[in-house]
Amino acid sequence: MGTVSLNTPPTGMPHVPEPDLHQVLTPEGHRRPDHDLDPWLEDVTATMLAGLHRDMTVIRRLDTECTHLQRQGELALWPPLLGQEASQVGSAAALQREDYVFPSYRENGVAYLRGVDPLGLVRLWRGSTYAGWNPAETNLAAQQIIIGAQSLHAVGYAMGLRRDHSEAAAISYFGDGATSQGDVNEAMVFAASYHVPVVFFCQNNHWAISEPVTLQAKRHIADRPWGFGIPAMRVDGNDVLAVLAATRRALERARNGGGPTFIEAVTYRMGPHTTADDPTRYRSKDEVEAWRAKDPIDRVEAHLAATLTGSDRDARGGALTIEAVREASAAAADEMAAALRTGLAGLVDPGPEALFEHVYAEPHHELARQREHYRLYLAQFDGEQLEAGTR
Amino acid sequence: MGTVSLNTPPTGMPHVPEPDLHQVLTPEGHRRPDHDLDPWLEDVTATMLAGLHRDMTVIRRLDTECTHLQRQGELALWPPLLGQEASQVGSAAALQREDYVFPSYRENGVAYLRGVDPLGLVRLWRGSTYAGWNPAETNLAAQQIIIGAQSLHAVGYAMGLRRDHSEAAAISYFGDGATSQGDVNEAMVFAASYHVPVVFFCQNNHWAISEPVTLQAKRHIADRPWGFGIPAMRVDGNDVLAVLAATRRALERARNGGGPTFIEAVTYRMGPHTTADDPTRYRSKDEVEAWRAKDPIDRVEAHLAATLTGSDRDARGGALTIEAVREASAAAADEMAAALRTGLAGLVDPGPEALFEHVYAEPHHELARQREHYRLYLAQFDGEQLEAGTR
Amino acid sequence: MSAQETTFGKAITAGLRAALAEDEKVVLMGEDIGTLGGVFRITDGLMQEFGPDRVVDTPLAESGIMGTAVGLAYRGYRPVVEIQFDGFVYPSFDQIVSQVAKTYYRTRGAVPMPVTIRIPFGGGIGSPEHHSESPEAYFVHTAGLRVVSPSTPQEGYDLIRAAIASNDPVVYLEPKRRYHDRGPVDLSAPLRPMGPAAVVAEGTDVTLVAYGPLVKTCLQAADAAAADGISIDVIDLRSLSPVDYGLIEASVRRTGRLVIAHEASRTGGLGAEIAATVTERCFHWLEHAPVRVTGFDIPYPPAKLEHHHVPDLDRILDGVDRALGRPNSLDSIDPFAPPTPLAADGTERG
Amino acid sequence: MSAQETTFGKAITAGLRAALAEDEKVVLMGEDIGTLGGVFRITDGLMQEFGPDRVVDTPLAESGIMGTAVGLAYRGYRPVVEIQFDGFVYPSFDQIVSQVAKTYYRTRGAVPMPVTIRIPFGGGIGSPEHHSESPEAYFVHTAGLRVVSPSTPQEGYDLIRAAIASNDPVVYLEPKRRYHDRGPVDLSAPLRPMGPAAVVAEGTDVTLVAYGPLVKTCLQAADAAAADGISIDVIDLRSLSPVDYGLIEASVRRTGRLVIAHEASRTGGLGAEIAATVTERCFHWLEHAPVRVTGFDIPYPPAKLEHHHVPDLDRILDGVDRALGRPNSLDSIDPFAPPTPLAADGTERG
Ligand SMILES: Cc1ncc(C[n+]2csc(CCOP(=O)(O)OP(=O)(O)O)c2C)c(N)n1
Ligand SMILES: Cc1ncc(C[n+]2csc(CCOP(=O)(O)OP(=O)(O)O)c2C)c(N)n1
Ligand SMILES: [Mg+2]
Ligand SMILES: [Mg+2]
Repeated sequence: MGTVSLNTPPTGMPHVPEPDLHQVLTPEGHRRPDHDLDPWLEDVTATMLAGLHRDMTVIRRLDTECTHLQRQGELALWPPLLGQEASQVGSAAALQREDYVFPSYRENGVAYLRGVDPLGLVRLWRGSTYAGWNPAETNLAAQQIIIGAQSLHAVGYAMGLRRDHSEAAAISYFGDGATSQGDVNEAMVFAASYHVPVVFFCQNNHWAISEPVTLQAKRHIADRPWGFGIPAMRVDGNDVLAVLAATRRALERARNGGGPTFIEAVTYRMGPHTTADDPTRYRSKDEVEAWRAKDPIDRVEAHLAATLTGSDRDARGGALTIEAVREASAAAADEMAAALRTGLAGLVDPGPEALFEHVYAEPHHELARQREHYRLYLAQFDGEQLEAGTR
Repeated sequence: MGTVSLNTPPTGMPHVPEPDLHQVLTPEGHRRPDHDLDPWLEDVTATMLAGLHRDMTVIRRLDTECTHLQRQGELALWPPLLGQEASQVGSAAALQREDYVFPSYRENGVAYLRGVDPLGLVRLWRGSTYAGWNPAETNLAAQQIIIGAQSLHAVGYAMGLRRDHSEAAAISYFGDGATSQGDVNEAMVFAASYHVPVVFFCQNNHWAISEPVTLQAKRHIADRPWGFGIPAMRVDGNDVLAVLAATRRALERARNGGGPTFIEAVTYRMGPHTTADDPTRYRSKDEVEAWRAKDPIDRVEAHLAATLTGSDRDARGGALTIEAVREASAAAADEMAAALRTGLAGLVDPGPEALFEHVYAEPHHELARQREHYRLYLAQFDGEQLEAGTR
Repeated sequence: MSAQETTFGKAITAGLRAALAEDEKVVLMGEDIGTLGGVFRITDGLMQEFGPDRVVDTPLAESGIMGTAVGLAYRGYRPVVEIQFDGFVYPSFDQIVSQVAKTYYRTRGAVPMPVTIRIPFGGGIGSPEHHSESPEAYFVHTAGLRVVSPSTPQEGYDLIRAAIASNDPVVYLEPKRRYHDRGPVDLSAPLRPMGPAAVVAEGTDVTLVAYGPLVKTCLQAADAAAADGISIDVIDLRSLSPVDYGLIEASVRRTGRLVIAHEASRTGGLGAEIAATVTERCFHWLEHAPVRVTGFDIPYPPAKLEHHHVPDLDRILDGVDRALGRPNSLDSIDPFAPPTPLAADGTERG
Repeated sequence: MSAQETTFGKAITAGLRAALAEDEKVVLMGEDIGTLGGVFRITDGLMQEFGPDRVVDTPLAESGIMGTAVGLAYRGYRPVVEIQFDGFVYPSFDQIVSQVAKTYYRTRGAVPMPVTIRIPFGGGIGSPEHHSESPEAYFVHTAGLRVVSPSTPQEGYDLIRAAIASNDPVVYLEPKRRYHDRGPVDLSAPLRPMGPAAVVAEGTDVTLVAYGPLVKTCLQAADAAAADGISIDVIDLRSLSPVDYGLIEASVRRTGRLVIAHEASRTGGLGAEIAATVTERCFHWLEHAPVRVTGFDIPYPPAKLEHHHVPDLDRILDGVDRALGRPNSLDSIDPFAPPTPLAADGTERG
């Protein structure tokens, strides 16, 4: 079926100005004024930019390392976030400790910034556990694989925040494809209805596995929330400052009783959907190359290179030059990678007891029986054993 | 939780003009010009208005009769459509035979206009059958009780229409509450993505059982489709001409490859949700009275009374006076009601064979076995029997 | 013990009220549960008493309700969700199966899901389609959930409190056609565990297992059978997952015969599980194969036909007769006739 | 008969291709099935061959896919829906249970629902959460649906064609970890019915019933057992709903012993139904209670643990030993020990 262009709205369609793509840092690293976002960037210093550069660099390394580890058979699978570093770092940098994050499977960069040990990610993606981190410690919910489901969890959490008169906010991450799911739309209905402090953070990376965003949405994704009564903003997702500012603004609205906000971060998945995917089957090299020119790290570097005055100082009082920034970021990435590799050697696969643990919070006699039978079964062999338990 | 007014859109919310409430006939019966709708009403004559009056009158009588029949124990339940006659008649009158209708449980007026025998409705609502009519004969799908599910069916049907290069359209009816369901939102995603000939006809009757529409939607319902890439229109649902025109326009767009359209018909459920409901528990008399003043039949009558010239003729060439219109409508209603009452006496409850029929289209040995066992079981008693079957 | 006579429905209301009063983290959510008090009035008055922050009318979207309940549980709340009718639970099935049931496991115990899912279930009230279903087998098969169903006002009160107090998610199935039944309820009863089944009529010839709406029918059957000299041990499961097999086994070891009754369709119903498990554990005691008396493998039929589908006293007694080898409806079927596998061409030789 | 060697996955592709070629009303829909050819490449090349009108990439919404499939069926189409992985079927559960399964009944036969729902299912491939589930019991319990699962490339080809040709809705479960298995496939085979099960290894001591991915494991078990002098009759169900009980009964009457294996959780799984039904129909022939070898009652575990959960050759043989009363893992459990009902206070005396 061919499709008719929806660019010219048919009669009866209210003529709504398309939300601008908010951009603060151009791909060339120029700072552009943005009426809506500038107020949220007044505290930006070179040091802060250097910090964002470092975080993006570390996360890119984490991503690359894990992609390698998968190729080496250490991980079962990895969903690369290459290209989306600005979206993840910019948004996560805006969050407070008490804010609560509901991620999908691709927010491994966000997870890192929430304090998750990269080894936790490794354990998760090698299939040792579903719990790559402890949500109670990180205020980061378990990763969500069911597309869109977490958007409702964030809204429910935010309902609780509102009841508790908390100043925290909830944020839900999901992709462009997820916007087609009923759950994401219901999440907007509930969020608007209860006017709760939640941020919907959609990384429109242009693809849902092999499906282009145009199959999911005939208008910009950021056009949709308005009809639910939710303000939305479309930002350059490869611009870490724009993302930071938009997220700060949304969080501030949430904290001040302003209700939900939707952010569409327009970015691009540079890698495959997961290490099991072959993107050459569905998209052109040219498209990928065009996006490479909009690299989120490069533009921060370009910006810093052009603006560092020589008098800027890093946190330790050293001279903040572009070389120093690059070096510091690379060093941080090396450090993370080294720790990761070291830790890897010490990882132990879980034993069979983990099978039966935490299925129920309270005693369950039938499951205890199955566990006991399996213990007896395993006891016949030499290998793995299951301890005799009270239940 | 209190709610913050969303009337003033927060920053970041695109400023969209609220869709007007399109109205062609005022509650007082005055004809108002409407730039968008007038082109679709050029063929309206007094005779046609008399016909719409008759249809609304008959349907109101059908509704009243069935409400009575429920009170008398003849029906198990009935969902009154009182107050929504213009929405149902205006939209159904715009449809062609080959268009396909996907209704909810409340479109009993639409069903009547699709040629469904009122006795079919009675059989359905007394619990004799789930099949109040044959969809293959009426181009009316089975009634849908699962809120919103039928919206997807209409889109799927329209996908088929488009494939078949048919000039027909599909139309889905649902309520204001249904717009909160994931399915209705997914239906908009699919409809927009495939650009199919479907009309979403939402009767916003202000209530979903006890829940006001404001709990479901913080903006007008007609504001939502736009963000999905679907043009929408908000019409006075108690104005049969406005509804007729809007539906014609939407159908025409569908037939001409213009894709989906959404219509919000703003109306009011004057009666209880169903005969099992007690609306005094959740809404005020004043609210109901205010809507009574907007009665859909009254305004057509007022309009006809004011505009009939004395020279108008009815279909048989008789003088078309307001009294004649009233009488003809009442007579048609009486006729329908009499047939209904007569037919009622002849209704026979289904026998147990209906239990096992049409579960599967093809032989099913295990169900055949259950049927046979039940036949043997029943054979022990004097009463109902199940015939021995080949399967 | 200060039992007072009340209806089943009101007993559940009282349990909800007690839970709301005892723990401010308890929040009720659902369609029409606030102002209206629910279509069955089970939450009647609770919004007025505890405020709209505790008893929350939700938008019309079951997945939304269940998903936000998960989020509330993440925040430390104990949501009690009402699904208006059994047939409307399916839009939330994904959130139940993939989130409510699995989050505790997924987080290795860091995030409990004390979500209670109240579902009025079962038939017999002359309702339209989707209003009379018995979906329990879906939940019983879902690891991570507990499933309970009360059969008396007192159980209604006890089990709802226990369900809400449990740190596990619990599907609480309310036998809607018993809402108006009356019985004594001790509101000061201590919190009782959900697990144990109960022998509600003692007997020696056959064990009859049921839950929820059919317990009453089974008790009537036991009475009727007693007049015929047949002594039935009636067990009320209360907990459908896990099942208190010990109690059933103890009974079957005495009677040697087991009948299980439920309204849900037969194939893959809870009766199959109980029959299979009891056969495994009591094979040497069984004098007859466990007998199932259930709804047919059909969609729930229109109201005028439901009396055929829902097991009644006579069908249960017929099942008892089969278990006992007494004259019964299937006597004309020769159990020793050769089986009839389907022919390779799919035709049924039978 | 011109059988050619091919993989299980490619055999299904061939079946889809044949169905697309034979009937222009056949339409394939799903996520990533077009340009990409599906994440398992089962629809590889079909969009190119039949066009994007016949092989349709859909938005990412399973309820939307299933609901529009229902609408297409209303229009006379025969939609074949791909659910990308087992764990993603639940968002469409409502449309499956309330619409796909019930529309034919609801309309008293006026509107057939020839919808085929393809679901790659089961574990064993080291996948993340939600990618290894065995949801068949939910569908088997749902009246109005048929459920099939092939175990060989030929069955893959035959059953997909039969499923699409059927005027009933069919859930077609693809044992994803067998996609790369090879076997002969006769592409010119006539359309065969879905119903009949098959004896895939003949034996006399015990009947072993399986379906889908575990059939191969059971055949290996039969081989291994043969070395021990145990002769196993292995039955491949093919159709999970309805089950060809005649074939199982005929076998059990010979062997007197039944083992059922599946990956799905035990409680409420298909094994329970088969155990219960066979016990009802073959009580006098059974020498031992039917034995179930299944996944545990836990959410599907992380990949590093799945080898414990998914029944393997050893666990199946242990089940066979139990059925035969040979030395087995549960020997230390005294079957005559008194049962332990839960105490009224919920504590487990056991
Ligand atoms: C309910 C559900 N359906 C299908 C899938 C399979 N799946 C995993 S990721 C994915 C695409 C998601 O696209 P998007 O939302 O854009 O996020 P991205 O992967 O681009 O970050 C799909 C279809 C799933 N995980 N869950
Ligand atoms: C999935 C589902 N959830 C709940 C219900 C119960 N229910 C029946 S009608 C109704 C309200 C529907 O409101 P609306 O969509 O506005 O339609 P109206 O009844 O006003 O015509 C509800 C909640 C249902 N039928 N289906
Ligand atoms: Mg994406
Ligand atoms: Mg309404």
